[in-house]
Amino acid sequence: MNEFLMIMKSEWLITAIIFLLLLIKLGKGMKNGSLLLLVQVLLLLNFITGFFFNKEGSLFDGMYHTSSVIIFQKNILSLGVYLISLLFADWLKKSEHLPEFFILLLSALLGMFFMISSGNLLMFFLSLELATIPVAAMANFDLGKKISSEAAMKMILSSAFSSGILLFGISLVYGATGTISFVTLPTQLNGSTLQILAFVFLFAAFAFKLSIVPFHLWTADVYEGAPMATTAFLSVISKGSIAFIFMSALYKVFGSMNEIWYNMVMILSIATMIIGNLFALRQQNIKRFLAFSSIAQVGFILVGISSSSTEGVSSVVYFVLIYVFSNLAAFAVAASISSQTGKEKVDDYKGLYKTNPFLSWVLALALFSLAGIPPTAGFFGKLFLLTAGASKANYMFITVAALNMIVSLYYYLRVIRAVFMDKNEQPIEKINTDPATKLGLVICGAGIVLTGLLSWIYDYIQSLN
Amino acid sequence: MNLLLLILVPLLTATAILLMRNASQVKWVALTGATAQLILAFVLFFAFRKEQAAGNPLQMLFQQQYNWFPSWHISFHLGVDGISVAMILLTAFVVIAGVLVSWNVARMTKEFYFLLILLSLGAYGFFISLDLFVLFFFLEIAVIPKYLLIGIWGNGKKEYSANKLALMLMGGSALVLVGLLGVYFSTPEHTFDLLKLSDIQIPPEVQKICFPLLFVGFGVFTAIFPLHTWVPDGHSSAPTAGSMFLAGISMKLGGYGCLRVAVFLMPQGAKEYSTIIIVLSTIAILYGAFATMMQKDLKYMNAYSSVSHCGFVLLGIGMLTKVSMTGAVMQMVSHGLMTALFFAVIGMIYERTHTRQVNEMGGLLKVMPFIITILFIVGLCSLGLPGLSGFVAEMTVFMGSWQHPDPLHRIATIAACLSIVVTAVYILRAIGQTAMGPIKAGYENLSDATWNEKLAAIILVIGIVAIGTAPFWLNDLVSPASQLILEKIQLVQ
Amino acid sequence: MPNLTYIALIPLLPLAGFLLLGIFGRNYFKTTSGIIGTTLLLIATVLAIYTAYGYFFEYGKVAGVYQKLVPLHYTWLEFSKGVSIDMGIILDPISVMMLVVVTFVSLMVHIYSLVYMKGEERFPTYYAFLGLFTFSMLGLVVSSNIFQMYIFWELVGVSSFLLIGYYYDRPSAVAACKKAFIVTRFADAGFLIGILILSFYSGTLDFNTLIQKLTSPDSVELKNAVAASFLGVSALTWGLVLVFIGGAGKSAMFPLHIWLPDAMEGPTPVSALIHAATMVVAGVFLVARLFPVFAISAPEALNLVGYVGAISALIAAVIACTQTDIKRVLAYSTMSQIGFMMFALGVSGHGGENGLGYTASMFHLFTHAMFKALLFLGAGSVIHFIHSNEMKDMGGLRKYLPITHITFLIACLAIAGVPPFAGFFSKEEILLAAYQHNSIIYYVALFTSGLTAFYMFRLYFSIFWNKKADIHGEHHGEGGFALLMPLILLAVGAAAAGFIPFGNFVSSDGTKLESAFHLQFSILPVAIGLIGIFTAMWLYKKKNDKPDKIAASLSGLYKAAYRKFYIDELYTFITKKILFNLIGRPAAWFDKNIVDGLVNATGKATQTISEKIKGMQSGKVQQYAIYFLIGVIALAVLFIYVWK
Amino acid sequence: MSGSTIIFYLLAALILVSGAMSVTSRQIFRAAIYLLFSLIGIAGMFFWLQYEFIAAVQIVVYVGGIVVLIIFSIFLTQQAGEKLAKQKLGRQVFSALAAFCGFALTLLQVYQHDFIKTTAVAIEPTVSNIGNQMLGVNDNGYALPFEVVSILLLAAMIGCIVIAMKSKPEAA
Amino acid sequence: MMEPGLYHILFISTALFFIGVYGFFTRRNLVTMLMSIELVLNSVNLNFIAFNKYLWPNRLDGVFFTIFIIAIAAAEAATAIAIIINLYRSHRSIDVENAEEMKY
Repeated sequence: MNEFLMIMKSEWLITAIIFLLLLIKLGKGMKNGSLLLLVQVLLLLNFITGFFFNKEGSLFDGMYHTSSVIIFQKNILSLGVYLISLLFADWLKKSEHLPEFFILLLSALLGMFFMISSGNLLMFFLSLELATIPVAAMANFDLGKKISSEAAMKMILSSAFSSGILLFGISLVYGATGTISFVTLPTQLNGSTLQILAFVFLFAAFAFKLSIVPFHLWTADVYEGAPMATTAFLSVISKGSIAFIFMSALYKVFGSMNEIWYNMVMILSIATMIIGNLFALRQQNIKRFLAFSSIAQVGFILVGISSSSTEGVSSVVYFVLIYVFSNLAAFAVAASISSQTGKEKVDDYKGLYKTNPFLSWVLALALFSLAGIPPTAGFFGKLFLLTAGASKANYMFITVAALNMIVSLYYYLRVIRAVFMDKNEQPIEKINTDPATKLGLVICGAGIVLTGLLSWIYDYIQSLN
Repeated sequence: MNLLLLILVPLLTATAILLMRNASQVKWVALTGATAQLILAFVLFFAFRKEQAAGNPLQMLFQQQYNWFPSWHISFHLGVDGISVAMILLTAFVVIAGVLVSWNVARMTKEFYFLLILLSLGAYGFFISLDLFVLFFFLEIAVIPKYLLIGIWGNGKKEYSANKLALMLMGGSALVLVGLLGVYFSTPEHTFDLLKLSDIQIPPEVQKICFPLLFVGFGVFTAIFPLHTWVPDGHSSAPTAGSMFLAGISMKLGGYGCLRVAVFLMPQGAKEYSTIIIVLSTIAILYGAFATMMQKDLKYMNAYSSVSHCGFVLLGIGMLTKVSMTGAVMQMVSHGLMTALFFAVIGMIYERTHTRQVNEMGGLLKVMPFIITILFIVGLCSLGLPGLSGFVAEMTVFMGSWQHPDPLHRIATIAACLSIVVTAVYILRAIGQTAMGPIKAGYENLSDATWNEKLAAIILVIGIVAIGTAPFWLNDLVSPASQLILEKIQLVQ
Repeated sequence: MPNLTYIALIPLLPLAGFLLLGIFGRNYFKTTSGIIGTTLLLIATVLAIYTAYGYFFEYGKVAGVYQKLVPLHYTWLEFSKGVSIDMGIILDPISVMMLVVVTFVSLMVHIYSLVYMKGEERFPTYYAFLGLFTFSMLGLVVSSNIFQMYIFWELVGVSSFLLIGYYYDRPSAVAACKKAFIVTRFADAGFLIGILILSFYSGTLDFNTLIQKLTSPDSVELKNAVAASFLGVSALTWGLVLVFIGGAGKSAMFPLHIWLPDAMEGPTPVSALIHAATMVVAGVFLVARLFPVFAISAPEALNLVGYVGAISALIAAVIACTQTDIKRVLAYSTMSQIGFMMFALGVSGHGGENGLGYTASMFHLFTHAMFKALLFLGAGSVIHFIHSNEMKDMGGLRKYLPITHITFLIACLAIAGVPPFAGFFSKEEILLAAYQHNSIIYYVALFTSGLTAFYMFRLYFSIFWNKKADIHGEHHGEGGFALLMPLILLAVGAAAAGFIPFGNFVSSDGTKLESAFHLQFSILPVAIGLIGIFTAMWLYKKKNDKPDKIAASLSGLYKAAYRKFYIDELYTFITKKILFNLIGRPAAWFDKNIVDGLVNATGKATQTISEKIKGMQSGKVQQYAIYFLIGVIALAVLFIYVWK
Repeated sequence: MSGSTIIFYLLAALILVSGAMSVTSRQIFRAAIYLLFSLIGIAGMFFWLQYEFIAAVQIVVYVGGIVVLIIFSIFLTQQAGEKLAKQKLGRQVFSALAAFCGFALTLLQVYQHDFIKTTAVAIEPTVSNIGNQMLGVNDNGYALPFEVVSILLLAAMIGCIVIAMKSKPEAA
Repeated sequence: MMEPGLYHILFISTALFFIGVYGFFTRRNLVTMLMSIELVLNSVNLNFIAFNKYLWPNRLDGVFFTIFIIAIAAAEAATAIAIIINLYRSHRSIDVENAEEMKY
């Protein structure tokens, strides 16, 4: 029994928090402020505990397994959730359904934990749904807003559709191999065309969740409509977890079909980077802008994934870690501004530096990191992804990726330009950021700078493999 | 001599600047930092000479190596040879001059100086790193400060220029990146270490792909034709110190990279592509010169002339002889100092006349003798007057280039020689119209340089004259290094 | 050989003057700068004369041959082994002679300027520039290395530029200084390429080694240099021709002479120093320096030198006859005289009696420095008095300016070749050399020397005789001692320098050249000279309309000559139409529209594509699903059927 | 042709026809009813395959739960008798084409594939077998997915409550 | 007519799957789209059971998958309907073509 507790420690903790919140909700409830503080403390504790008493192993006949990499991945996700609780404090405090929000969010997180720990297709599917359905509900949390429910609708319908595709694929896999376990599956894969077809179905479902072109179309709309905290969760935590499981599924389960999926990943990666960038170029809404930019980022993650090496794993994990800091910071700044002024357009940001230097610097740091400019960590993240991807000596692929960095730089600079250079008669007034948000931004800023420069972080990740 | 100091000093300066409360504190901190840089650079210079005199046979001196991302075989490996020392000296000169010239920046002073110092940090790091990854890291660090400097403190169509600059430079560095990755994976042990790589023969087929990537990538920084178009716009929109840094330091990153990374690591590729390099650089030299002739804006003029002058750098590198490569490095140093000074002077003039159009000026010698004297000096340096640095560098390039007897090299050299005439035409035109002739109405009461401007100009002039009158020290510094590069090239047959 | 390092002081003293006055002059030596400069130069002059004495009479000669001594020499910039730019001092007859000439004339000009330039606002600057020029010129003449010479060559050019543009607020001066610089620069590019060629084949930049390698018949270097050819001409010849182009530029040889007349925009003493006595003979000096190579290894190049010299001499003389600005007349006369020196070299051989032309050329250089400086200073004195350069404003000045008048007359006689003035002796030798070697050149030269006498005396009579000038307002007298002393000293030189036994000291191979005086030969030139003088006297001594009539009758030629044979227009055409309009403008246009346009177009195209494909993101969730399915099908088909 | 075969084809026809009707009918209630028939057909198919437990679950959850839910939601959102809006013809054709291509491709692959069979002893899908496994934690135990699903259902419930609960009479 | 077997069932399920997909593509009413999804999920169920029955009867993987799919379908449907109702409140319409405020 002790083993159950230890190996599934992270899941237990999350479950415990969920139930605690549920109790509070069912009881007389608490004021939003103190409840939020409680949640923040709990999440921080959760994050910190993630580094201790870890035990590797597998349970339930291999349905659940964990390893040091997986534990670290979970820690990244915990960190992200903790940061979300800090960064979006302003919006959260105003929310009527704060406990529900966190219950859903943590359920989704739990789903992600199970997902990256899953050892068979059933567990994978279930936890994927657990990680999706609550988020769809969370997307609707701006209850009065039309676009919020539109976003939720788009998300739930298209993810249901993608689930259908996924399931059909799984059923074909099951039929062709007779197993759904990740351990035995690889031995049964022989590259027959039906298996390829089934694989494509599965791949498409992953691609849908990761917003890979052409399965990405829901992303921008959902990001734009959903409340900022949900969007941030979706774009960072959700993406990260999917990337992890996607990678390990490709490597471990479909390792024998490497040649096929390498090409698939390459084509889609190029398409994703290009399309993501081209759309990001013309966005005015900051959330939509970040959505497309995150699509382009996924293209880069794919470059790393394509390497199918331990370097690939570490660089993807590393990149996601950096991405957590950078993207959350960007969203948080946008959220602070949006929740106090309602402004979400890039043009509204003109002259922001005059009135809000702190927010501007954090935003700039985050965007530079997303663009891969040193000394921010994004530079290292992107570079390692490319380096991992380059190990196949596919120059064309790497060149396209590298050139896409320029396009992406262009639109990141567009925001930078608005913030720092453009003149504005009526800039956004001084924003009063919540202390928690400030703390979160500082953590993100430090993370953005230090994750790269302190090389032991990467080495630690690498050593986990 | 601990090379880390070269990174730490700017870093500390930058941090200190962020902590300062008001503009004047910021300025003085920046000046102190810049002075410290200059002192450090000189200490390094003398320490290096001492080692050299003692007969230290190592290619790279003062090496230091720290672990950094060991899983990628990346290490923070520092070291200098003569070329780096020369570039570091150049950087230190330009930085202090840039700091002095910007004394009057009123808007967002703290940020301005912070970015300036950050830029210098990137440059130093670039010049001392012996690990390609670290080198690339510093190369990119230097891009964004430029963007912000132009975009925030610039004038004219600054946003456009800043964007263009950042994108083109990033484009260049993207190519560099791909090239570096190719190099990285071409060797069995996967290393970014420059010295290790130079011991290993990089396979010819890799060189064939990676050399052009690296050379063009770095070439963008140093305005290789036809990827030079960021230069005119970028320089002309930048604030004075920005232009100085841009032309004085940033463009040198490219030349240094071409030499240190592309040619040094891939001699075979260099040989294969030398013809193209020569053709392109010759075009750049002449074309830049002729384009300069038609400019009416002083900054555009200097920017285009930079294209032409940097063509000499690439020509020198492309010729692949010891002398020509030495000349290329000298040209980098010389052009760095000279063009920084030129921009400084243009800035001073602009601050007073509020125009940069040559035909709107005239007879300024009367009211600002000091500034115009400097303008004369720098103009003469630009057109290659002996006794000033430009001459030495250009002549070394010519001498080196002439060593190939085949027609292409000959023609290229002759064409390059002829460019000195065109240079004379445009420089004299500029000087004639701005400084000489009857004074234009409204300019009678303009003031001459202030102490900081004078100091800045004098520092750079000292550099220019020192190289011009005593080139041997620079030559002694650079030539052994280029000899080593040449030996690598000669190994390839 | 005694310790001769002190010779370095000769150029360095003026340099010190330049630095001192250039940096501090404006603030600290506003009035005393002239004295400082002059004093420094005086010391240099004394040193130069001392050196000359020592060289010619004490240690220079070994076994009857003047040696090339290199008392000072250090490596300045080493390119590769053997090829390096050295800074050194070479002592041989011509350099020692030039040391004396340059310091002496320069000293005269310094002294003269004390009065002439007094009260100028930029007085210290003026002296600083003079110092710079003197330094550069001295450095040039003592260069032991061809690249060193090139360096000082350029410095000379720039100091000339600075001095011509001294009156920077006059647009004409600005134009003139630019023109001078650019034209000579163009020639210098040739010089530079020539240096590259020579150094490539000889493997050295050192004059002595270079000459030795390229003249000894069995040297590999020479064989290579002759064997390599381009357009049917050997590389060596090309090299020398290119070097000569450099010399021709500085020495204002046709067709690179156009800058010289305009250069008269500078202060008159400057014209005396630079554009008469010293800088403009640098080309001659350069050819003389490389003379053995020219004469022994590339006679074609030397022939070219001869013809260019002769043509220049003739054309300049013709033009000089028509000019009305006295300084311009003198400028053309300078050009013409340098043409003499040049073709004298061109008709010379190397060694022994053959080297007569060489000696003659150097001799003429020497004497010309005296009388031409004198002429300019005299002209300056006149201009100083009358405040005009135009002949029509002058006349009958002999009463007002007696000493100027006398000295000017001496100079005119000297240049006209009237015995026993200096010019007679040197010109005589030149004509003799030409007569012996090339009859075409000889007759051209003969005719030209007649013209010389004519236009000089046209000048003389127009200034000092003719009508009475309209003198009004306040005119100070002839100036003080400082103004007159140089005139007198130079007059003495112009009168007596001819008696120096020049062949004893300067010859092509260092041995003594017995220059026999051929009385019967000199009759013809002197006679022609006298005819010229008397024609001028007839036409210009009294005010009359004969000159105009003659001009009218020769209208075509006269006009062409007056307009300097339209060479200026040709140059304008080349620069404006070809350089600017045909190359510069298209280059700039190309850059702006094509190269930059492409870069911008890339950006635009990206934007356009981005706009075009926006329909993909239609906002309709069903459409998204359709794309989804299509993606799946496409991938499946691709990987099942196409990309196996 | 045995009776079981006939039943099979009847069931197949029921599933496909009512499925097709349910996606094309312009009467939303009818569509829901067709859906119901189709689902019942599938339950019948499970019966036919002798997976009675699954068939039961199918009927209970789908027929008793989901379809009812759908009908309720139709009540909430639809005016009675209103015909459904028609999709654009282009979209219809295009969708049909895409769906058909997918169908053809899948079917082709499925028919080309030689499915292998296990030779091991079959486990009867009895209620007790299923129940034991469902709550087992060791070999072939499905306790963990069970827990996951329960959390999912809990979360979905909370989500639904928050979203669908009419908190304030907010006008849209 | 042949004896019905695995391939027959697979035909039915595949056909049902794409019928559902077609419905999802063409139905404008959100509830009917949801219904199409149910068809899709059911076709998958059929697949699983068929495979389990005909090919891999040694384990009950297919059966369990089906059970869980049913459960998931319920949760998904519930959430979707909640969202649709919410959307209906704000839009006064559940026509999918009207819910396209966010695009490009």
